[in-house]
Amino acid sequence: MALEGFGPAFAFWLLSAITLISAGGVMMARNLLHAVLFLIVTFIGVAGFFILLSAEFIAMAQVVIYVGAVAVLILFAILLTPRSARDNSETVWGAPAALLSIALAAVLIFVIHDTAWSETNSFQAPSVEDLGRALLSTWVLPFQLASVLLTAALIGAIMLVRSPEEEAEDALS
Amino acid sequence: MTPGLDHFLTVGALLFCLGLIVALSKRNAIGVLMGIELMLNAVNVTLLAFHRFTESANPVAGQTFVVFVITVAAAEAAVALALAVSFYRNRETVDVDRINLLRS
Amino acid sequence: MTSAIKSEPFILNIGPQHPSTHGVFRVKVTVDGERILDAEMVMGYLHRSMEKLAEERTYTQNIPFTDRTDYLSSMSNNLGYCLAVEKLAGIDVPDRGQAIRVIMAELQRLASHCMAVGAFANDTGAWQTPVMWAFREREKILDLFEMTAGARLTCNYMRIGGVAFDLPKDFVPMARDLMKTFPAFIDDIDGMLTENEIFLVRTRGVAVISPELAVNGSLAGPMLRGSGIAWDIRKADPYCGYEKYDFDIPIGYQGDSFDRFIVRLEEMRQSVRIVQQALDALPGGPHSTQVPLALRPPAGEAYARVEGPRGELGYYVVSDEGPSPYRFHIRPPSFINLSVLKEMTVGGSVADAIVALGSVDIVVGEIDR
Amino acid sequence: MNLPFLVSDKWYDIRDLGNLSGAILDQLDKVLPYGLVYVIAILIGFIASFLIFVLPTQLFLGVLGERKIIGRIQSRYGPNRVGPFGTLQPIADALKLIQKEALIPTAADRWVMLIAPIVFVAPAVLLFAVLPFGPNMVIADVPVSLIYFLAVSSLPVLGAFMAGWSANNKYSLYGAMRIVAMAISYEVPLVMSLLGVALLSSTLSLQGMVFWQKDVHLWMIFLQPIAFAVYFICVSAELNRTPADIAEAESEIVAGYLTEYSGMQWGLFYGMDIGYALAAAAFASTVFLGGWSMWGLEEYVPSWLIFAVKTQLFYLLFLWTRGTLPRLRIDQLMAFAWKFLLPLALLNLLIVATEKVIWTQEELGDGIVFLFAPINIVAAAVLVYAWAKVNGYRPENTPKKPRMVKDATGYIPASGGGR
Repeated sequence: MALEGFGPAFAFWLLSAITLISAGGVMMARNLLHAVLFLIVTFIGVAGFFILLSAEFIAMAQVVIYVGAVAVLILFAILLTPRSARDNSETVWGAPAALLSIALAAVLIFVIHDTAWSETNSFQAPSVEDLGRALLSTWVLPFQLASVLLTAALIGAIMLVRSPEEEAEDALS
Repeated sequence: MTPGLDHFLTVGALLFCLGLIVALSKRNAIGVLMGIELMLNAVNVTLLAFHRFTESANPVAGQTFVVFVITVAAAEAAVALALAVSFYRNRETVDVDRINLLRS
Repeated sequence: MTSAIKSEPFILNIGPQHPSTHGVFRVKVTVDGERILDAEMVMGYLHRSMEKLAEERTYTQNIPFTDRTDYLSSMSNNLGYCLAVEKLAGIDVPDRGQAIRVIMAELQRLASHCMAVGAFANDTGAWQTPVMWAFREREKILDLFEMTAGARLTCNYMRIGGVAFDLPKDFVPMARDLMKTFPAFIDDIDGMLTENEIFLVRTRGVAVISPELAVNGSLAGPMLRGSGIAWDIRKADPYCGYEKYDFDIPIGYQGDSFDRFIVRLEEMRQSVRIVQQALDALPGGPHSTQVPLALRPPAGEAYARVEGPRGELGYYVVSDEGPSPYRFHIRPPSFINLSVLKEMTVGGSVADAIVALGSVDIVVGEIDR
Repeated sequence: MNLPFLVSDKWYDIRDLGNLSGAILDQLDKVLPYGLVYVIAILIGFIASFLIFVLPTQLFLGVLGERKIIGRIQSRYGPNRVGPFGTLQPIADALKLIQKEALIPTAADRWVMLIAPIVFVAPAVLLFAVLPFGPNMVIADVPVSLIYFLAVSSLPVLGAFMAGWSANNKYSLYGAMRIVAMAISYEVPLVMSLLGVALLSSTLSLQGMVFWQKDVHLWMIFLQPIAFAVYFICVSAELNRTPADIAEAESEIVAGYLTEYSGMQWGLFYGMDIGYALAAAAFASTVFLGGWSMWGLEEYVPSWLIFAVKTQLFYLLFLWTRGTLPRLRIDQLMAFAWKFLLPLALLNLLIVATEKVIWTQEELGDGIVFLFAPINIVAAAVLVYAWAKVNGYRPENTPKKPRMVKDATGYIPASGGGR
């Protein structure tokens, strides 16, 4: 069942344009800061897609986590590296990567349009409550694993950015 | 034209390929990370598109998957940026081509 | 504040146009993130060559210059200069003149400390409220100056041999009323700031001056007393009959910004006490001795010092029997107190540097003269 | 008068803005070509929300109230020249700012600097979309409006960052760094405190929370005082209100990220600061103070009036702190967020979760909240004090009066001051 009506269609095409153009901006921007700003627009566009696909909670989580946390973290990391390290140019692998990606895109689009997907006609958008129940019953083990992963990442990140002086202090004590 | 599954999948694929170009070709470690984030987002769009448009025995599975992907992506971003900052501190560069300590 | 991330040090210009330099004064700090590695003071943006200009004018004509060095305490500056010239020429001042001088100097100290306390709170980020409250009280003191001297800021009131005019007849009751209400204002500021947890963490332990540094840096006034050194020219070398009045010297504990702040607050209370005593015992008689307009003191030199609001305010005058001083030099307390700014700021953060600068209580007109 | 979209016949009850706009749009859809009505709806919605919420609350109550009340706190009058009692002052300011040239330094990143105010302003309008002004008066009744609010309110930080970075000024960069660091740190306890609220009311919808508080006849502030305190502190930090306005600390870094802005670009930042404060106040009065409900009073008084009064009273708290408190240093603020607020928010979450389990497992009625409320208030007081002690809060160790001596005798060492 496709999305009926003018509104979703209009939103879809608008969001596609915004997302893809800003993703292109990430690729083309010479300044790393500009690339991050384009990336943020892409994140917001993807959140729009999530709303179109009737996953409001995920969309909001996308904005909170990606725009509010990950993008801000990236900005912070960029500011902590000096001005000279803020260019966003390509390595020699630019042209091969582009060729590979274009080939991959061609294959993917061919597959997408050639396959007869078994589309449903009776979609019922799950509520946040359903999602919460699923996470804490069916998927409780992955959920716990994800929380462990986050804790490990937190501690790992803190250990990584400690300065040598602090490590020396800890070794002495 | 009403958007259906094909359209969402196409957008996801294009986004993925753009992310791939960025991840493969950028000189800066943080730029590479941004490419990876783009690819993860493309995957999320695809997952939710399937969740929305296809038959499933478990109707929340698609959203659950996306939650896990976002979680892992956040953890990955934190560690990767910590690596970049830490690496810059030790080697004064974030150029991925010059991260070659293991090369003799 | 330890910096966990190594970043490139860079130079930050605090001033000459900056909200917290209290004028055109510039500190060139080298910072690593928020931590200050080095501080260099650049001054002279307000230099007006007063000491040289004074050599071309008669002794009386120089009094208005002294108004304009420390424009927040013109009475104290007038007093210091007049004392120096009187010492040089051997002129006596009548009792009433002495008492009026004491009243004016202490009122000036109150006005100046109002400004210092308010501006210091402003530097810690208390968004203008303390400064506005302090200004309200300061205006009342300036009203008294206006009715006596005709000017509010640059009073030009003291004269060699006394004061310019006698007190107007409303002055004593009005001053008495003000001194009754003034302690309530000090308590207000006390309640709002010294009991404030945020103010405490911002100022306690910030910009500590050790007693050794305070003495070696030749500091004076609240800066010196904040470090726990009991020193006050009014007690150590009394002038204008300060030995007749009963007052205490407040001293701090460890010499941080908070100690300097509470010392200033307490000095305001003591000043109120002095003014009340002086008003009660105001003698009659002439307010000034007659001094020839073209005063030619005998050859020689004289140094007189008063306890200005910012510390030891000294005037050094050399005469060659001419109508104007041969050499005229000011010992400006702000300038000398500022000399320890580097020791106060290095190692702290930018925010601490602003607090340190605010606790020095500088007046740029006096630094650059 | 019998209009199809009105729910009741009370004259003041502009019930159901959704019904009204829906009725208009239905009629328009019949005459206009296919789909055009959606574009019109977007435009009308944007303009109407700007006219209804942003302009009056912000320009008049926000800017004028801020200047008047802070003026009174500082024992001065505030604006009183333009118009009766200075009420037209915001308009005069806006006119002046529009006339001024918006300077862009040569070395600045021109486009980012131009876009930054827009990025900063746009979310402020979006925030008001999910706030319920009455039983039916909510523009978009999103089921996840709590998270929507959090998501949208994390966007202006980016605008501020862009402003600070693009100006290519060291002070601006300081402001940008500080605001980013603050946003990351304070988002965590903020979300943790709101998690407890969502847990207790078992809904993520703001409208649902108001109904929940209406049903149990108790406001959330009495049930979770810690969450309220943590929310208030975190939000004033995120909004750069005074105990935590380090990102635009006037006495330290000139104006932070706004240093190089002038004209209406600066005016947008300034005005929207107040807009965000009002939105945060509206959010707090919805979540913690019962929103439009007032123990039955909403039957007799328009609900939006109750809501507006609560919002403005909460906003008064912001003004009060702004007029009174000095500013903390950045490391102290960071330590405060991580060492003090986050553990408290987690403890609050623990208490609330326990109570929720007891409540649902034992199948107790709604009346049990009147037992929980005093327990939680006492627990909050004890926890805050105890945690402060653990963190080294020793107010008695600081002598607040100087020592007094009679004579100028030189150095007197401080004996056992305890410092």
